[in-house]
Amino acid sequence: MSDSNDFQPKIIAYVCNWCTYLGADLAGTNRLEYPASVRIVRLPCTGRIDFNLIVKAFETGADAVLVSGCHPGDCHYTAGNYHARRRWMLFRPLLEALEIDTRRIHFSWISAAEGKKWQQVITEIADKTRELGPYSDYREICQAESEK
Amino acid sequence: MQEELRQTCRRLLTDGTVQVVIGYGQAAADDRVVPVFITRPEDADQLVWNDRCFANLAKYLLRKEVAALGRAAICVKGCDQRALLVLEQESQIDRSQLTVIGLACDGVGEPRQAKCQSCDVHTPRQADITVGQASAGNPPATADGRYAEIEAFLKKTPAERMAYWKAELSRCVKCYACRQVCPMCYCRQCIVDKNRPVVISTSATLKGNFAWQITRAFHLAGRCVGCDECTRACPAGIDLRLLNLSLAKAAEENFSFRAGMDPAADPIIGAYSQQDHEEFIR
Amino acid sequence: MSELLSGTAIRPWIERLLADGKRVAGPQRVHEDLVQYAWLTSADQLALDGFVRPSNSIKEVVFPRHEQLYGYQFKGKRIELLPAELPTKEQIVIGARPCDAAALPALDGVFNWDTQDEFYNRRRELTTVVTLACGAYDAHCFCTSVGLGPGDVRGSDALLIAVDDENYEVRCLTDKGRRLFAGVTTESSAVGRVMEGPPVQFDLDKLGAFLAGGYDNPAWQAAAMRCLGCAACAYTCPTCHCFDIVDEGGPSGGTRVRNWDACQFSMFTAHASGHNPRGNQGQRQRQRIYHKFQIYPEKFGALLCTGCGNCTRNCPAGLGVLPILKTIAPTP
Amino acid sequence: MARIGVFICWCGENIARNVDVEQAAAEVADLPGVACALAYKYMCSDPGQSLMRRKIAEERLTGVVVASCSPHMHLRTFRKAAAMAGLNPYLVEMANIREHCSWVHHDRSQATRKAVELIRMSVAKVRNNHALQPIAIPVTRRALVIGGGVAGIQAALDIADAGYQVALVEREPSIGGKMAGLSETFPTLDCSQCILTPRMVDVGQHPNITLHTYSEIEAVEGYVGNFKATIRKKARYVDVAKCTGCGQCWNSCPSKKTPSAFDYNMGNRTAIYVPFPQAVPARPVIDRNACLHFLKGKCGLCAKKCQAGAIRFDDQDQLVTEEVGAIVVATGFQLYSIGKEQTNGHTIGYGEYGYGQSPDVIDSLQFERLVSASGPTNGEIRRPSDGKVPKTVVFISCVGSRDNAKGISYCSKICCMYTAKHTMLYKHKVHDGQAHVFYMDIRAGGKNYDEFVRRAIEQDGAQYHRGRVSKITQENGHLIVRGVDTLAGEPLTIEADLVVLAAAMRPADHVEELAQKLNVGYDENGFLSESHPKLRPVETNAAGVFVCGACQGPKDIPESVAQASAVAGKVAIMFSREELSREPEIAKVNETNCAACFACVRACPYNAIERAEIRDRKGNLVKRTARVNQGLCMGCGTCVAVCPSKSIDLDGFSEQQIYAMVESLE
Repeated sequence: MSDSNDFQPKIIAYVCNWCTYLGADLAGTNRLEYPASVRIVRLPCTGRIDFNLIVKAFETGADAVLVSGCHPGDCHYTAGNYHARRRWMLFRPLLEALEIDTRRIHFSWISAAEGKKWQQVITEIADKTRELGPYSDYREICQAESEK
Repeated sequence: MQEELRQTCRRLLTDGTVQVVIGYGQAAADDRVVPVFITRPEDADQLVWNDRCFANLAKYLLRKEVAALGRAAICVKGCDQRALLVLEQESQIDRSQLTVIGLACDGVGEPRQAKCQSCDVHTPRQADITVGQASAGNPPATADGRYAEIEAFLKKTPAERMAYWKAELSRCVKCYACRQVCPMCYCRQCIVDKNRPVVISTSATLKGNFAWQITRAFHLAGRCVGCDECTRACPAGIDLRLLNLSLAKAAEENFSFRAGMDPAADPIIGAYSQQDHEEFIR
Repeated sequence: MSELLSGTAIRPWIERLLADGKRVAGPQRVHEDLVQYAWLTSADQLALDGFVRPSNSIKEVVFPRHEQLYGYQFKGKRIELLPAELPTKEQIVIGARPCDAAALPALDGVFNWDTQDEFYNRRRELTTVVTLACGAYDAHCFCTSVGLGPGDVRGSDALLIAVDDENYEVRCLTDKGRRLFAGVTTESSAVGRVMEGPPVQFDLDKLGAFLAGGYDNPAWQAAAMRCLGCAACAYTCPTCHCFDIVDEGGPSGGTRVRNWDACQFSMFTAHASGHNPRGNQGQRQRQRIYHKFQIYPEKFGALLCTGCGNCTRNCPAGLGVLPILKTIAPTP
Repeated sequence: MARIGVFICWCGENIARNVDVEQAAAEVADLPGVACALAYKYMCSDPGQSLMRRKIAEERLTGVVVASCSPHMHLRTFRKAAAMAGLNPYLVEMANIREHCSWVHHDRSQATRKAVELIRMSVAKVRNNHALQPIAIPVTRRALVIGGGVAGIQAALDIADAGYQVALVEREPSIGGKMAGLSETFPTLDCSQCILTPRMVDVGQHPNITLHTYSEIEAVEGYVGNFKATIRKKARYVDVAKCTGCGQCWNSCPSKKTPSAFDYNMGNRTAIYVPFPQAVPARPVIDRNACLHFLKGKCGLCAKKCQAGAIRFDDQDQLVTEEVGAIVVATGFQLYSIGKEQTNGHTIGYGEYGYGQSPDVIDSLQFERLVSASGPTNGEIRRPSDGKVPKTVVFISCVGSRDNAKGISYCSKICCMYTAKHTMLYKHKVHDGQAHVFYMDIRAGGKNYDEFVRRAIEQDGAQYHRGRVSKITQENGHLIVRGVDTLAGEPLTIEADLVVLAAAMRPADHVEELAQKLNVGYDENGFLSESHPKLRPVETNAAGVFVCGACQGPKDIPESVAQASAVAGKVAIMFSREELSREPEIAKVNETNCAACFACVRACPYNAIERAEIRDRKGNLVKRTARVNQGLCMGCGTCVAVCPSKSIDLDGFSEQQIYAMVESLE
């Protein structure tokens, strides 16, 4: 990990089943290569994605988290992404107050047709996170215990 | 004003309007003012009103031991009343079964508590009975100064902020006083008490404390009325108000919404607008 | 003749202890109006006067709020246990209050009556407690009502008594204490004087009588009405010692830990079935008082309360042992 | 103890090229709960599936992970295969190691490592899966169609012809809707009534259709398959069962001066009336506000004339209920009311065109009546003010449409076509007349549509001017139309005898109230929202409620009819079984823990969560709780995210499952 060039950031992507998951499928069908360190967790809808999942991702050692779903107006369930968007509008200021690194939390709308965008977004997140380095602040938080 | 309060409550108990008055009384053992539950007219003289009446008594409406006392009247300051409105919107209280005694308030604490500095509800709104008159009156609602502390805090460097929260939250022992005093924390089983799955570590480690305080604060998004009881109750002196302010500020800036202010305003969580901004989303 | 610890010697002495790799805890001013016991990283952090007592207790030194008991890992079809390391660092508490120190002998009983708790015992062995006799008390203090006082030495390895604004008389009480102060003190003729404690505020005999027949007394619910069911009392109490054991980890393994727990939580006694034998706050407050003043004394022959008053001091509703006992067992 | 079988697919070389499948199998074989892990060339092939079935039996598997392609490709396949082997299909999960791994990561060691982690996540998930059973909901095989215009008629007839009962509700005294008042229809110029009225008669006579005219929806309860609609049948003062429709009553009625709504106030009718001669049912109603019996307490001539004794002055509104399994909304449209303040407050406009001030400025539906053979002028084009045949007629399109400033941003879609039609009909009747059209753009997409517009211009000589009209004034019995021809770049003034305004199309009055009763969404213009614009164009988010025709958005007759038939197809599919079978991966409330804050009720996009009460045997309220209606929940999980205590959870994507997945990544 000390050699920053070798650093493969761990990225956890919470994606909706109907748009972004299919967008990632399309990236596969089109053989669009991107960093292998992303792990997709498939959920029905961005509306299902709770902020606790973001916290849990960092607790399990994620260096960056992506939440991605259908573009506004395209939600398979009509409005789940709108609900999600509103929650993130409120969640981000809280994270800023707590100095949880919002540069490591990404939101995107990626449709089933946007395999290319999926590739770009993941590549950019990986690049940016590599620049930021491992999320050592949160790892310290997670490892801090009462001393022996 | 205290005498007026006592008379009012005596009358409510005598004529059977209510079976219990939830109010403030003088502690027997020390100089503190504590919640009291007056059930007999002759005990109405135990009620006090002064600037040490910190507690937001709204929480007691949700406790089954208090509910068992029967139909209630509750003494509220302006800030506490906002909690009643949210509780009503969230179906937790039946306002028609409750007598609300609004206590005009110039602020509590010596020096005044932080929340009192930007108070615009000195006279409680939507009270059934209002006792006293606030010398300050209700100034026009403006956001000026309401979020001064969080704005100042956000001016610190990221490293300073991280260091601050690490130090503060390392003292949290997870006594859950913040949760137990909060009128908005009424879940029958708090998420932190659930173990399938363990969403939040129950350990009072930094990891568990961050997860807990993020959760507690965010569950109050668009709901916290800023009574600051969590901050007052924290035995570790953690300024939880800062977190609540960050969310209240976001709610007001994005949605012109302040919890518990406008009975006609729809709650902002569990709702959306197609126009919600999304410059942070790619 | 007495041993004297001069004000100017305290800081260098603590710095030396820290430099030797010892863990030193003592009262620290966290905020303007908040003093807590905490691990010191520098001698400057120590606060010895200007307050009545810290808002927490020293029990965390021997019974941390969170402790790993052992790790486990799923290896194929087997489960591998990974024992936790026992603590090794010597630790010193400086400036403990007598009501904190006196809690340690009480805890010793609990952690040793059936199994010997190796984590607790190891920490206890490693700990030297230097108590500072109280220079002030407040309305919440009631040590004298439970048989203690501002200069009590129970649980202490050494007692400091202020001689003047700067200097302390040191009374070493145990070998640990003597070892700690060897070469640190000077001989002096100055003698510290322990102040008088607060007046006695409730009657233990009356309390005993009440407890004997008062289990179903409605006074419990009346007293507990304002209790909100948090653990501010228990977690800042020097003697409360309940804990919960939980597994933390994922599908591949994790850690079994013990965390503080408290009888005022409604979940504390909730059964999986949904039944709760202590279904209301009155029953929970009653439990706390019975435990401290009847159940524990019957088993261990001493009270499980040192009169520190932290429960009331930290209670958001101003409840705690003293307000309850003043109601049910007032002094004549 | 879980016994999970992991089946890793080579997908030929598709996966095996970049993922070392054998190594992956060896690594995951050791995961807790995994009973067997093996790799196979093509898991989706018959031998692959039978391998899985055999292993389920041999190894007594309690769960299966297939690591292969996207679940969108083959999850159904593998779940079906597991079911054949006796394993509940919802105990099968997939790890997508093709689209999300081997196809996008070319470093073999990295891809293999990722594949192992993806499988580990799926194993962690499936260990927490539960066996689920499809949800069965009984269906009342009877449909309610709201609105008796051409869309409602088509939907009702198609559903009825499929063999199911239909209740058709129309608020006017007759079905027929807007189409019944049209003259001829584009692009074929066939007579509107000639094609519509036989369909109306079919409705009236169809054994499977119950007709409720002069009726409105009062309330709707229930959910998909099980609705109960309360219908207010307004008092007609005529006993429909006794009435023979002979016409004696309306022919003898002395009150003859009420403007006819059917003719858009271009003609008059009697107080007891049928809106138009071909009305279905051909039974009159009495207009209380015009009837001398009601106004003055005398007259009663109709009652005297009626040999059937069908006049009932004491008639009252009646409430009837219809129990139905599906509801079709076909409430149609109305025109933008020009020059008046609009119902949504901010849309106001076009006062400068003098509509409502000059009788010779009319809207397009009025013009339809003017050219209709059954209209007030019997089809002769005579202008309302003086009955003269207009020699110059100006048609203005986009009156209201495509003008944000006037409150409507959308294109009303049909105006270009009917305006072209109007110019043709005019020219066919007034050979020496000249039609002028002011337009913004000509939108004539559709079979034979552009040809139709060309015909209006080229054969029938309509003059098209690209530009807007700024003002219309009256001078010497003429209308002075001032506009601009932007193609010529010049202002243009036309002295006209008649002006026809192609007013924008808006949803019918009170459709929002109806939508709220039905829990159907609508947009800012009041058009009802379909569930998905492409894939579920006639469904709504209220399961079992469908939309067709102009209530969903501006559309012409062919589109409305096509949509209506599509709805009928959807309803027939629903009614083809006695029970609806729904996916069981839906939300579930822990009613003991629910704090009844009802945030989920607010958030649910499908109104699938209701406020419920738990009562003891004596009927005392124990507690309140949210409760999921299994007939409505679509499984999005938005409720889970807003529930602070997670007292609501989503089967198939439960908290336990998702956290196990994330934690497996530690």
